Amino acid sequence: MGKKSPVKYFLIALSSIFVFVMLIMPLAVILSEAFKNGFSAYANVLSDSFTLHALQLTLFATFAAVVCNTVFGLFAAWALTRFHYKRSKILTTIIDIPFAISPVIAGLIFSLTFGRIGWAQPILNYFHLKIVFAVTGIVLVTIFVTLPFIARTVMPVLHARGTEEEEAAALMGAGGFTIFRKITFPHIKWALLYGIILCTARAMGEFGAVSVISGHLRGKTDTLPLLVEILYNDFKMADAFAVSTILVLLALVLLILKNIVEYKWHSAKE
Amino acid sequence: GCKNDNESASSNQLVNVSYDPTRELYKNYNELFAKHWKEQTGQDVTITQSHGGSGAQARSVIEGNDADVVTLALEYDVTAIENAGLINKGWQNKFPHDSAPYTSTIVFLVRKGNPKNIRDWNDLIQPGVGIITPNPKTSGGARWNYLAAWAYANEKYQSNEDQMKDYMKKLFANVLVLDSGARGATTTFVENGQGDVLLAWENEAYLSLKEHPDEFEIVSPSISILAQPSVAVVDKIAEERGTSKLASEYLNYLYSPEAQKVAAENFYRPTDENILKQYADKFDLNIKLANINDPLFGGWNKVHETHFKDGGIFDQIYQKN
Amino acid sequence: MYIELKNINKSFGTYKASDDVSFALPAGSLSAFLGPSGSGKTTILRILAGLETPDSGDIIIDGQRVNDITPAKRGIGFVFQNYALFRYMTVFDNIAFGMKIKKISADRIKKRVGELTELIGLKGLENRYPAQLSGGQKQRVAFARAIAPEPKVLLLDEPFAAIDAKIRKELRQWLKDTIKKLNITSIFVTHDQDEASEVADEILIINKGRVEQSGSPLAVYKKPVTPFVAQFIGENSLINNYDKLKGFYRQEGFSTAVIRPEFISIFKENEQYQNSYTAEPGVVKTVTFRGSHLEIVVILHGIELKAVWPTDRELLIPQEKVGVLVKKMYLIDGGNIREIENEALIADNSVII
Amino acid sequence: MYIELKNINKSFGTYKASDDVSFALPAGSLSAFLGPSGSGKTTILRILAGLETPDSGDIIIDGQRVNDITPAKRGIGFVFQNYALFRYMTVFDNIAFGMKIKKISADRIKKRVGELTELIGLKGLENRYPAQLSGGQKQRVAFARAIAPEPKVLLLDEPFAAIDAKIRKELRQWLKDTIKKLNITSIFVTHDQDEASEVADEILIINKGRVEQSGSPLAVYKKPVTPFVAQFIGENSLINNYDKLKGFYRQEGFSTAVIRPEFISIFKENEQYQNSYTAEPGVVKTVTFRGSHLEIVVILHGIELKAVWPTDRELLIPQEKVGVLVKKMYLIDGGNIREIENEALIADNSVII
Amino acid sequence: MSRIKSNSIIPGFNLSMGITIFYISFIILLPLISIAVVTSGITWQGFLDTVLDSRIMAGYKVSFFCSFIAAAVNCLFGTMLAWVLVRYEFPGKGIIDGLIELPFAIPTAVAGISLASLYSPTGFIGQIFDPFGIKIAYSQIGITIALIFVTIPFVVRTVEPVLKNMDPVFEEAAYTLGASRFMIFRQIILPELVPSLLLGGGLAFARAIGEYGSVIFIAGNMPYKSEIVPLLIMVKLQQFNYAEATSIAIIMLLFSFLIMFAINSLQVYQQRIVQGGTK
Ligand SMILES: Nc1ncnc2c1ncn2[C@@H]1O[C@H](COP(=O)(O)OP(=O)(O)OP(=O)(O)O)[C@@H](O)[C@H]1O
Ligand SMILES: Nc1ncnc2c1ncn2[C@@H]1O[C@H](COP(=O)(O)OP(=O)(O)OP(=O)(O)O)[C@@H](O)[C@H]1O
Ligand SMILES: [Mg+2]
Ligand SMILES: [Mg+2]
Ligand SMILES: O=S(=O)([O-])[O-]
Repeated sequence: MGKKSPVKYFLIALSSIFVFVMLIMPLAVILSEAFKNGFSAYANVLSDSFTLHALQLTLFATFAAVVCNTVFGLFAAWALTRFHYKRSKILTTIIDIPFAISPVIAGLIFSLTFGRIGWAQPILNYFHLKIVFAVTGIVLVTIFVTLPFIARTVMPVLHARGTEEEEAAALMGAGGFTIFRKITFPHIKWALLYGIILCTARAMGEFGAVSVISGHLRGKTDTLPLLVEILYNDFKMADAFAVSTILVLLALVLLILKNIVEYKWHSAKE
Repeated sequence: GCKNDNESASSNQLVNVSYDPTRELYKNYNELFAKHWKEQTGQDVTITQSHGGSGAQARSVIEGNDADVVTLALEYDVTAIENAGLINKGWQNKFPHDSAPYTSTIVFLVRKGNPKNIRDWNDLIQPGVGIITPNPKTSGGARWNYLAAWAYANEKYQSNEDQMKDYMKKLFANVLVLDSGARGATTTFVENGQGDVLLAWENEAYLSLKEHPDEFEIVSPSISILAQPSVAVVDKIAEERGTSKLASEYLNYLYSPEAQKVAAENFYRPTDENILKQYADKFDLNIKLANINDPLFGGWNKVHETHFKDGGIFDQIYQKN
Repeated sequence: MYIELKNINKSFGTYKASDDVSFALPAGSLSAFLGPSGSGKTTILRILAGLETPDSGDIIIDGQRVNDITPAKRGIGFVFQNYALFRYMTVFDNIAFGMKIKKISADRIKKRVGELTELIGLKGLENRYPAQLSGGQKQRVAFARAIAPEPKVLLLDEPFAAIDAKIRKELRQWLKDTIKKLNITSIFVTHDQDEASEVADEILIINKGRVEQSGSPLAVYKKPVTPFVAQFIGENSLINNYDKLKGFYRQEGFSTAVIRPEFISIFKENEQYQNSYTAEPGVVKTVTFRGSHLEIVVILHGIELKAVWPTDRELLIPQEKVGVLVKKMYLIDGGNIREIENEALIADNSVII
Repeated sequence: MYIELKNINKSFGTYKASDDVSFALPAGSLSAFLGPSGSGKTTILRILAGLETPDSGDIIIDGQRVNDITPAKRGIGFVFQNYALFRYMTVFDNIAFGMKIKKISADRIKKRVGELTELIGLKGLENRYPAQLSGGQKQRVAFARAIAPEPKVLLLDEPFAAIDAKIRKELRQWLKDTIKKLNITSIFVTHDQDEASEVADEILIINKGRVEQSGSPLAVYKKPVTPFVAQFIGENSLINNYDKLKGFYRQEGFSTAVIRPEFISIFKENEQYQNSYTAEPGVVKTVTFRGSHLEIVVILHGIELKAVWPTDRELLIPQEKVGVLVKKMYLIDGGNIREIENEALIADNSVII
Repeated sequence: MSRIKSNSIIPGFNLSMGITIFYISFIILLPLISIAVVTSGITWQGFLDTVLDSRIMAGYKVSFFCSFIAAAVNCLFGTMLAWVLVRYEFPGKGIIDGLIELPFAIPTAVAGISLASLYSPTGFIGQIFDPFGIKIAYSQIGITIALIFVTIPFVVRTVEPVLKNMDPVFEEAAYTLGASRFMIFRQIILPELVPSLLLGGGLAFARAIGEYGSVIFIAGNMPYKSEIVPLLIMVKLQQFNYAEATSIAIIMLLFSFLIMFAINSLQVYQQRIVQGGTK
């Protein structure tokens, strides 16, 4: 039915305008600010040891969060879609909480739990553990903030597919790990990758929650977004935006990756 | 050199939790101090800096950020750490000048040529003047802005509180944007072209001027306030980590002539009179400076109670009516 | 008996999906569960396989109670309704899966998969993925996968449901022959009686979670023992005023009669025939071509009755006057069923002899 | 003629889904497109409805060329294979949808929906959502929705495919009666020949995007004009060495013979029968109960032949020796078909007369 | 003890459920308890005074209003974007598609600063509106813009798969009945999208209410006019007033849950229509 029509071009135009105004222009601002002082200034900022350390920490926290949430996401998706469990709705809602919570509060609750005035402090002291205002805390809140992404992208795929293939395999005596690896995983791998990419994007960019819990120790607990803020507050606008471009660049790499993944995912479905 | 057996390896690590924007200042000072410490003890010292909003930084220390020393924007913030039991009482007297090694004051940053002809506080309440200042509730710096204006009003209206409040009301009625932090306000004024005048720390005004020399000028009002960023050793943590001596020396050395010069270079007013005089061309020494401990204010605690607490005078200004 | 279910009960919430189900099937038999949708056929199959746990009752396979034995150990092959082929595995890997789990050597697996692809007629397609197969081919792969680990029992849930009418018929015969050849005790589920009749040695009619009747297809067809079976099996005419028909009288408590098409003889008006005395005059209402025969609806005393007419005889046409002879009928009511003969016919025949 | 397609062609990429399709159907007729999966039945229906645009050819409805007219303006009602009921609308809203679009007054809509729910026997279920209906009920709602705006032509794409075997049979008859009552020119698609035979006045056999043959079900059954139709229709035995059968000789160019079950007569060994001279001795291989009759496979000169046996005669059993008489067959090859009679039988009969 | 056991033959129930519950407890529930712990340090009256304070109330209003508008705008444009991405082929489609998740990856503060500079009266976009007396940055419009930015991905990415998987046969059915494009969209497609719109819009709304970093730079933060709730929480924290801060946080959490709950309920209702009755 639908032949070419003015509606199509109108919608495409409107969408393009929206994307241009809401996404491309802010991106342009970031890039133009970053290169305000010329390319060599830009290069200087990026090669600064603190920048490199922040990049390292960001990548580490992101990696840790993605790994933990992938493992969790797979188990949760398995638990909540492969079995009829009465309280799965409640669990699903709990998994969604981090989406609904203000990042600032997210950081705060970790600080108020594991920090010096937190109720868990005596326990942590006993074991000589330091969680908040250290890399552990950063990793923890990053995990928190990005927790739902993987579970929630994998779950619909598993849900929609039903359990028959797994049952068939289990009937033949296959164990849990074999079933997952041979039967389930091939179905969800693209969804999983997509979830990982979303999780990564968000983990890299998280500012609010990490800010509360980081302590901002230069060269120790500064992530890239935090470094951006410090540079900015230090009247180094161009430097701040230069550091932001690392994140933008990482994001773009991810997004390209995502497009490839999505493409493969959908062609795999055919 | 000689090795001190009492000190563990970690004692050469120092964490200084500071506020925005002292990054350059302490970057320079830390180099200076490291050299000094090496000369003194033969040991290397590693100093880790932390920067953020003054209040948030204080909170982070209270909540578990292990700072050996804090160098914050407000005495009030340090007191909060004291109240949490991490700093011993009487820290204000541990170092000279109320434990404030350098000071600053509040000045006006106006657009080049001062088109609205803003010379003093009174010009700010003229209709059509747009003011940019951060929110005293969320920004330490903004509290100094507010208190400087209060000092001016006190002078002008001879302590008539109603008139003073009226003045403050008019002043804040002219405020266009109440950013949450000092830097946000500066961006709003400098980058986004909002308002005619930015109330700012002198050092921050200079930083802006450095970035945009041809666009702005600094106006010194007739009266302002002596902004004293406080420093203190976080006793409990320093003791735990065995850095008390190092921490003390770190702060103490801030008062040395070399360090005072570094402060001046970074647009902070040295407390050392001699050094300050050397930079007389840089800082307007004619501004009359009120002090937080003047009877008008009666110290930070009282100021907080009267002005900034929920329902205090600042809230009354914004009372909905 | 090889497979025995004893007093199996299973409820989902308040819904009783299996209601005191008991039956026994001999080794090597091929049986069908036949019943309407939602009657609980799949549930019984899944209980047998261990995919559901019964609320009470015993499942006995080869003399052993298997209730607490894991499904994989029960020696059961299961063919799922929608095949549930592993989409990301080739035909070879699908068939080999169960054997790989059993850690059978690669050589032997290869050999057996070879035999099985031969058996299912898919030699050469071992490297295809399920998406590249037609419905019938998928079905056969699912079958091969289920029998590859040499189960003692094979369960098939609506094996033909998702397949073309034409191919379905071919596949039925193939399945029957193959199962017979392999001699595996098998049960399949269907709601198509042609399918059940054609393929199974024995059918179990399931209704509302209960086994209503079991027996050979012909036996069940010829001698339904419950009202449900009488109505459910065959192309029936259901009538209430059966006493209007000559030779039949109203019987106490039986309100409905079930008449099969082959219980009715139709005669052309000018035809010479036996029992013409007993036949009544009726009118053809519709004539429908039904593949290999014609289905005739005749009206007799205002009652519509379905009958058959061969294609090779002179055609009947609508409105044509015909002689109609109802030879027998089932009377049903509540839980009872009674088969009655046309009394006039009995009298008539006895006269002649 | 009411509906005419003239030389319609339609390709998807390089695949020719409609290949020079032409046919004409009279007003008020009920026709069926019958053909294997993928033969292009749906495509023709969609072209008629205006859901696809043909690459070339004319679509004529009621004498008017409608190629450039939108579906709704063509006066066409379409019943989709899986009903395509609007999930978020009640039965009432579904049926009323087309009328609302035509801005018919609320009163009249209400009245008509009332009539239609009455017609489809779903009175009282107007406020249900599609998910709360059974397959058969959904089917009827889809039907009511399509006919609500009073279309002149009704197209139904596999209307019974997704329904239970038992209910399907009831629904067929209902649909046929209802369409006849409404007197709408209708076409439905199926790949089940029983269905086509039972419901349609006329069937069009579709194969590879072409109309192979059209005519009444009985005519097509009795006189196939292409090899495809001869094989596709009926339960056939296909054999190559047909000249082994008594009375048949190899004919130049025809390599395969198609034999229908009813072309074969089977006689019990001890039976007295006409043409016994022409019959040959065979052996029963299998006996399968097929609903109302038995299907017999007999072996004759090593050839397997399917035949039928009524349920009311004495049963045949496997291995039983029987007399087999093949009365005729179709010979096919490439594009040609030829019907040949058993010459021995002709001779035999002529002798008797 | 309630029996947590699975009847399923598929293995791994105990392991996966155990890990899920442990992880959720440790990462989500345990920290969440702190809010209650800290808030318990305040009296009930104090709690009420805090959360019902007129300035805070004004903050709720601003936050909810702007978040709602942002979510609504994103529902509109998100649906449109999803539609365009799914239904049409055009040059630059890949770029649009690729940029959708950008807001996730950019630190919110950077986003806020960039947006403020774009929409301030001297900014590239702001100057277009300034002559008409429309102030975008430093007003509720600015807040809304920032919130739109950070929540763009939610609606697009929840609606997109639904559109992609939607069977065109429904549209064809409506088309054969004479429905216009617009009617098809409104009456056939839209109801199918409602669950995902609710979910995406709800997530966007919940996220928007909590957003801090990107908003404060563009908000103006004028009391009673453009102060958002997270900022007010920061104000409380700045005064080291933890209990009052968590009191407000609790109210926000409650609202978020309410929204989630409402969405879930609506979805259950929708599901019931689609799946027929409660099973
Ligand atoms: N897991 C379950 N939870 C709740 N009810 C169920 C479940 N499985 C089956 N049922 C119900 O039990 C009854 C019997 O279901 P079952 O699947 O055994 O029927 P069936 O005879 O196989 O039907 P069909 O021919 O449609 O496949 C149905 O009413 C069904 O709704
Ligand atoms: N939109 C399309 N794009 C490409 N190929 C198509 C399209 N629609 C149909 N075809 C192809 O055209 C051929 C005929 O399809 P059609 O749907 O008409 O078959 P059918 O006879 O209705 O089959 P079935 O009985 O399976 O419904 C098939 O090979 C199909 O793959
Ligand atoms: Mg079933
Ligand atoms: Mg089709
Ligand atoms: O850094 S401030 O607290 O002064 O904004």
